[in-house]
Amino acid sequence: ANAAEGPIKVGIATDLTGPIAYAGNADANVAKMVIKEINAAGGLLGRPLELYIEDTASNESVAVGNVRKLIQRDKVDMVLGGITSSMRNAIKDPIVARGKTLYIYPQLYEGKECTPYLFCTGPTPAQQCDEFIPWLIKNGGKKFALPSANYVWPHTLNVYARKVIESNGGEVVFEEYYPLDQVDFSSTVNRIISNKVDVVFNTVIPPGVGPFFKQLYEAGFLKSGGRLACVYYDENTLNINQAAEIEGLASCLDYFKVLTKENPFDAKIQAAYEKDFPGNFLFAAGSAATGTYRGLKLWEAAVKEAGKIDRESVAAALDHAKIAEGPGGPAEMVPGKRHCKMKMYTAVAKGGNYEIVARSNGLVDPKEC
Amino acid sequence: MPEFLDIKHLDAGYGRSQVLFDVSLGIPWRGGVAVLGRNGAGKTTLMKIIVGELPAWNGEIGFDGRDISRRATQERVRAGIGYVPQEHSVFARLSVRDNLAVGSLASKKADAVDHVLTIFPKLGQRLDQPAGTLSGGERKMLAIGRAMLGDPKLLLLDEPTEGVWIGVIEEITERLIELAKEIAVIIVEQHLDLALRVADYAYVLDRGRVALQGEAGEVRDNPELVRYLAP
Amino acid sequence: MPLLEAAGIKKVFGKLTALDGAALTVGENEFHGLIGPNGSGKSTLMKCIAGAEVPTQGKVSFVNTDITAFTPTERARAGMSLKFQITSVLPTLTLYDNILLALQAQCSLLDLVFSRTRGLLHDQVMTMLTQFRLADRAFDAAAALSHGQQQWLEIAMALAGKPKLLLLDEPTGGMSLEERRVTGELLQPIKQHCSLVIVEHDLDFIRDICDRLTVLDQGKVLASGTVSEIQANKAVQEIYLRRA
Amino acid sequence: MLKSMGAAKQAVHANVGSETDVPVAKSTSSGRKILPIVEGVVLVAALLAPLVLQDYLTVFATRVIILALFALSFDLVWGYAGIMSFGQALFFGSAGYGVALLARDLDITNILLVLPAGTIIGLTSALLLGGFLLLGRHPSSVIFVSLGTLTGSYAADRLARGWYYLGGQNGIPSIAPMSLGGYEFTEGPAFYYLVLGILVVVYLLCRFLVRSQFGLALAGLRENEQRIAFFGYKAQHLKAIIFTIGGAIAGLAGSLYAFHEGFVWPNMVGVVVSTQVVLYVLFGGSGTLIGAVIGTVIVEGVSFWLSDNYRDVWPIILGLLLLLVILFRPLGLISFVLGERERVGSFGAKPKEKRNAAP
Amino acid sequence: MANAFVATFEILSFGAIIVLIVLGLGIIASMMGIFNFAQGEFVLLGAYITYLAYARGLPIWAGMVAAPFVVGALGFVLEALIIRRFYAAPIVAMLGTYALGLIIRESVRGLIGGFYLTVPEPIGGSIDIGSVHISAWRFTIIVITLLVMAGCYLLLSRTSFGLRMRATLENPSLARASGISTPLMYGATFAFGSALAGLAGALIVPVFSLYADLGLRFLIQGFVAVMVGGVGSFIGPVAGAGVIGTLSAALPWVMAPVVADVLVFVLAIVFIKFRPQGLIAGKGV
Ligand SMILES: Nc1ncnc2c1ncn2[C@@H]1O[C@H](COP(=O)(O)OP(=O)(O)OP(=O)(O)O)[C@@H](O)[C@H]1O
Ligand SMILES: Nc1ncnc2c1ncn2[C@@H]1O[C@H](COP(=O)(O)OP(=O)(O)OP(=O)(O)O)[C@@H](O)[C@H]1O
Ligand SMILES: [Mg+2]
Ligand SMILES: [Mg+2]
Repeated sequence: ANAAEGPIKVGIATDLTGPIAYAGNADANVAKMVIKEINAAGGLLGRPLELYIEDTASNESVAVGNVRKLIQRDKVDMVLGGITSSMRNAIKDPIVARGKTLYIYPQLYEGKECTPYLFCTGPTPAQQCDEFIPWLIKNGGKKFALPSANYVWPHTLNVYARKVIESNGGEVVFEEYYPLDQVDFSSTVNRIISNKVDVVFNTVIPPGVGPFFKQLYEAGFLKSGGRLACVYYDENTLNINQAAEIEGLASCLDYFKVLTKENPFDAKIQAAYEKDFPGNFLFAAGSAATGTYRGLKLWEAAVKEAGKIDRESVAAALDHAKIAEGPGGPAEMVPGKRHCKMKMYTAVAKGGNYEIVARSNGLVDPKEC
Repeated sequence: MPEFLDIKHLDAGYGRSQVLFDVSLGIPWRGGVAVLGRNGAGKTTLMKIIVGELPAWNGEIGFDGRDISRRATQERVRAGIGYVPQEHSVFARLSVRDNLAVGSLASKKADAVDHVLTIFPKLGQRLDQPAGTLSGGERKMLAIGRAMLGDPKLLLLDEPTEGVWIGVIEEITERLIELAKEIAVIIVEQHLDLALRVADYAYVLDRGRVALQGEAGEVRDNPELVRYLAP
Repeated sequence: MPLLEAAGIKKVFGKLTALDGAALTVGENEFHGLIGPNGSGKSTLMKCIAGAEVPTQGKVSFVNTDITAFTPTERARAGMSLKFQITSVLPTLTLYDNILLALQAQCSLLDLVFSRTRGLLHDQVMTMLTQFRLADRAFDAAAALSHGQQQWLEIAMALAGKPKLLLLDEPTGGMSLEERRVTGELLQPIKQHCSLVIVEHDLDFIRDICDRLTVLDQGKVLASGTVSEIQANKAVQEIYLRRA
Repeated sequence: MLKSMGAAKQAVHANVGSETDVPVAKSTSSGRKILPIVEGVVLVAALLAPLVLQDYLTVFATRVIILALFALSFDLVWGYAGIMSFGQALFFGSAGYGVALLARDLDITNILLVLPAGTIIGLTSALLLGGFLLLGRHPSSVIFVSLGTLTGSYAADRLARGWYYLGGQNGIPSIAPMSLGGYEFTEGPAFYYLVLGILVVVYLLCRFLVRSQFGLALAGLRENEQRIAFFGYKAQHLKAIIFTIGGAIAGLAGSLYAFHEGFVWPNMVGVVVSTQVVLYVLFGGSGTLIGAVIGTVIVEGVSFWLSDNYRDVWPIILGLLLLLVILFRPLGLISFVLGERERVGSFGAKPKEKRNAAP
Repeated sequence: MANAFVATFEILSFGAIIVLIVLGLGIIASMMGIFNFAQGEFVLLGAYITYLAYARGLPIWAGMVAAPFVVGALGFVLEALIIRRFYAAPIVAMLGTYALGLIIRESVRGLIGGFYLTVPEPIGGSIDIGSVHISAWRFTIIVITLLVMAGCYLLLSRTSFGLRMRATLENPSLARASGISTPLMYGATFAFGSALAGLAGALIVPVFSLYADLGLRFLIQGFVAVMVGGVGSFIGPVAGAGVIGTLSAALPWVMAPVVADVLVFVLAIVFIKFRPQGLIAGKGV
């Protein structure tokens, strides 16, 4: 149904309101920035890009309605968005199966999404664990605890993490799940302390994670040499606790802001973003901002290669699209897998900032589908 | 000198249905006044208007020389009006003790509660019981006691003896006769005898209008009276 | 065999023994008055009979069945009907609907769903309303009635279900002498099919309509008998002289 | 509890007392009826909608109609029987999950099987929960029932999130479309008219029910449960029955919703949707069936429009609007055109007879 | 032994937090018959005010002291403008306060950008007793909760304020007819309940950090606590909160937390089913 002439329409569906609005707004900002950049360079296939942004409001039923607006009213050529897995599940069918449109999902997630025409540009468990966990064992110890929020991402991630821990000679002391809004962790902290756990590989999410780290700190976990690890921790989440309470926390992501010091391209996009959007919504990996950037640029590359904008051709090109520069480095799609190879970094919190302590040798394989 | 309570040309009602039509009455500084009438005549409505629970549509209400028709209920009460409603006349979930305490919030006399308990000894045995579980008669006693505690200058009683045992009615009557020597008392009552013993003057309402008025004795002997009280 | 027999009823509220072995026997088509000072336990006894209170001890039988363990609904279905001392009409419903609600209570579910009895009951509703001089307000909300008018409506509702036993707790509260007389007249005709227990403080009223009386004092039966027996009873005369 | 009963009673008095505030359209028993006119207007508008709406709006309208059906189920239970079901989503959502599982695991999508199945799931879960909450020796208070149902819905939400078979947090995506023989009901006008047809039928059934003598019994229940027990009504059974009917309708709506949206997720059984349906009904005006429908359409329509036009602040604006309506129209939008008397209605015999009979 | 001590302390401290949060909710529910769905947002506002003080460089305790007064004042105004219209209809009140809460919550979300923000505690660190560490701030919270509870109890039971309040809320027209100024009492009660929520928010924000859904998190738990304790008195909800709070902190020590979470609610509902009047039947203070 795409008009051959006129602008190419890019749809963004993300959480502009609701509990994770800080992430959704950052994603929308990134999209605005990238589209502006492409348009400034003359657009795509000689046509300008037009951006359509809709709110998914952390409410799946609102989201589906708004996504339909994108597809049926605005007739966008591609949709990028969704942050939580449940949101992706809610909107993927209206986009891909019923809407016959291309869908890019930008967030780090638990993997296993193998729907045709759905491309994932954020890190997968393999990318976040394969190199990170051996580092943790070396720099923390062998005894792991896996306290987790009770939903799909931690469950699936933990299956993978446990495998990596055990194959590297580590040991999982306990793996335990909590309601998403649990805020008192006294029994967990007690088990961690009394079992002399070395590494707390945390997948508890806000609002629980703040009180959890605080209780751990107050119980002397860090003082006695324990290591916190949390793979979604980025610059946004640093503020949940006081710096001392998470000193030494290790995270593994595709981008950290400190990279701007060493990586000119990162410095460039970070500066461009901060100039356009000086507010509170940070350009950070945990909120899918990097995945959004990467997704849009990979799609741009694919459209250029295809020379057409219909779904089949773009999907065929996107299947093996590459970009030489992106947040944290180059990225490329793994052919046939609809997932993305990228560089991964391990960083440690020191006095309220991150320091990069390790990095992958090249692009890490997502090992999906 | 104006009357103590001076009501002139009062119209009132609920929603759009008018219940009182051009009612005027004057209450002296001391003494009892009875308001009589059959069911639905508008007696309770009149009481509610005097105390301010229901706004008047038209007319004036003068009390103690001032127009109070725009004052809030609690201000009227603080200015000296005591009220015993016909229904819901006690704080059901509060204990008897607390009900009396509410009554004496404004009172200056220290032994006022004891005084009420000597009039209604039955209440003394029920002090800690929630007032909502009192028997019908006990509830009335409590309501009267509570209103008396506020040292009113004008006491409005809406059927104070409904459901009260004859022995106690006698007691109440005597107290009211005494009280009426000191303050003004308006009594709505179906016990004609009682009402007219307490009252020196009586008004009879019929469908919201004053149909008869006069000295207590005159009204009692008026052959019309029966007609106005029959359903 | 009496219609209603309540025996040895004891009801304890915390420290207070409101009923202490009270008994009440009512025969078929008998009008029975229940009198006594305030707080003597009359309302409590009525509630124990109708099922609004569960007696601490004692037994209630009705039409030869032991109904002590029955719920209020079951008692109503067995043919009992109660008017509470504190009026409790259904305020937002019209007078008509209040009565209809009482009348249709024992219709089957299907009758109700398909409104099979609506037409049949219409005349009865209007007759009741006319009898109780409420017909002109039939389509007003019950909340708009004065206290006395609500008493009338309550009596009408209690009568509506054609009970075998009608329990009236101070039905004439707030009524004038004349109004009481009319109430008495309205109650007379039901004697053919119904027994009545009535709590009243107005002795004249009681004397006019009741066959037998029971006098309660401090939770116990002081005396029980025909009206003239009671009037002659020394103990009863004494409590009438006694104050509160 | 006592307090809440008392308060409800006061509410009634207050309403009666404040009739002057509602000068609009106070219809007496002999006056013209407003309600049928409103119903007619809404029906005509609904029939014409797909002809004037763009495609995607027809799809949106379909969803709104399904939600209106759901709102109807809550209105029946709360507006007519006075049972505060703060967990109505439980029945809506379990039916949705039920049919999603049928479609996913057994490949059953035949409309003649899935809709009855959803209805029965709603009915059964309402029967179980209602049985626990409403039956028993003590009649249960409004607040107890509301918190009980809320907790039920909350617990179900937790269960759905935690249970892998149900897809956990992610729910069950990509449900196959509903079918009839070879025909597939995909979103669009056909689905719209199917749903509208179902709504009209259910609406008429409900209307029949609440205006029957059974409806009068429900009104009695709402006013004073204890009182009508003394008439000989099996009050708790009545409550359980209407609660179950409500559950069945919610189940029907839930199964339509699942197929229309193509996925189910934990919120659908949880507190969010439960609260939403209460809002629809109060906004439109509880105790009138059409109020529930109007409320749903307006709340959904307005939030759809707001989220389009005031992207960042629309929840705040929506909150303000809700507050204003609740403040100034506590009986809902319908009270702009409908008087108190007509809302409560009258259950007597035919109006004609009435007028003859009343002197 | 040390373990048992820590366990007891931690469980009690969470119980104290819940009590603190439920105090205001309970007072408004018991005394005014209104289940205030915006109560969580009053807690949030208390937390937000504390955060503001901190962000402006003021001492944190200054924010904590200001919070109850500011939130109380806001409560007073809201009562006069909005809540006052709801007394007659408790269910409408639920929805009205829900909308109010939505507005406050979303506005705060806009102001803080949807983030989780840390606020340090005025008394930080831990108290070390041998090998055992207990949180100094949680200990402070327990102490303050006890003081506030005692204060409220005295206010309600020993002064005529409590009596007037209970009389007003029980039967407003009769209260007016007894000379009590009911509008003032309503305003004062609601303000008092809001102020307590503000205080709770101020005290708990260092523990849980500031985020828009901070108050919402405790709302349903709070309602259930009020029901378990029994509506109609001051003590009832407090007792209920104690039970629910300690139970939900204690159960995860002995079973899977996910099960414990649902179990608390199921137990509560079953309890209320068989004891509808609650732990402490509503009479007295
Ligand atoms: N639920 C209750 N809790 C405690 N005491 C109660 C309860 N219900 C009744 N009582 C007490 O039991 C006694 C008997 O009450 P009951 O209502 O039966 O009296 P009664 O004979 O009907 O009096 P009246 O003529 O005044 O209506 C009273 O003293 C009353 O205070
Ligand atoms: N809340 C109300 N709304 C509408 N009409 C009402 C209301 N309350 C009373 N009325 C009507 O006003 C009229 C007067 O009622 P009122 O209560 O003053 O009568 P009353 O003289 O006190 O009667 P009673 O002796 O029965 O107590 C009655 O016709 C009644 O139906
Ligand atoms: Mg009256
Ligand atoms: Mg009695």
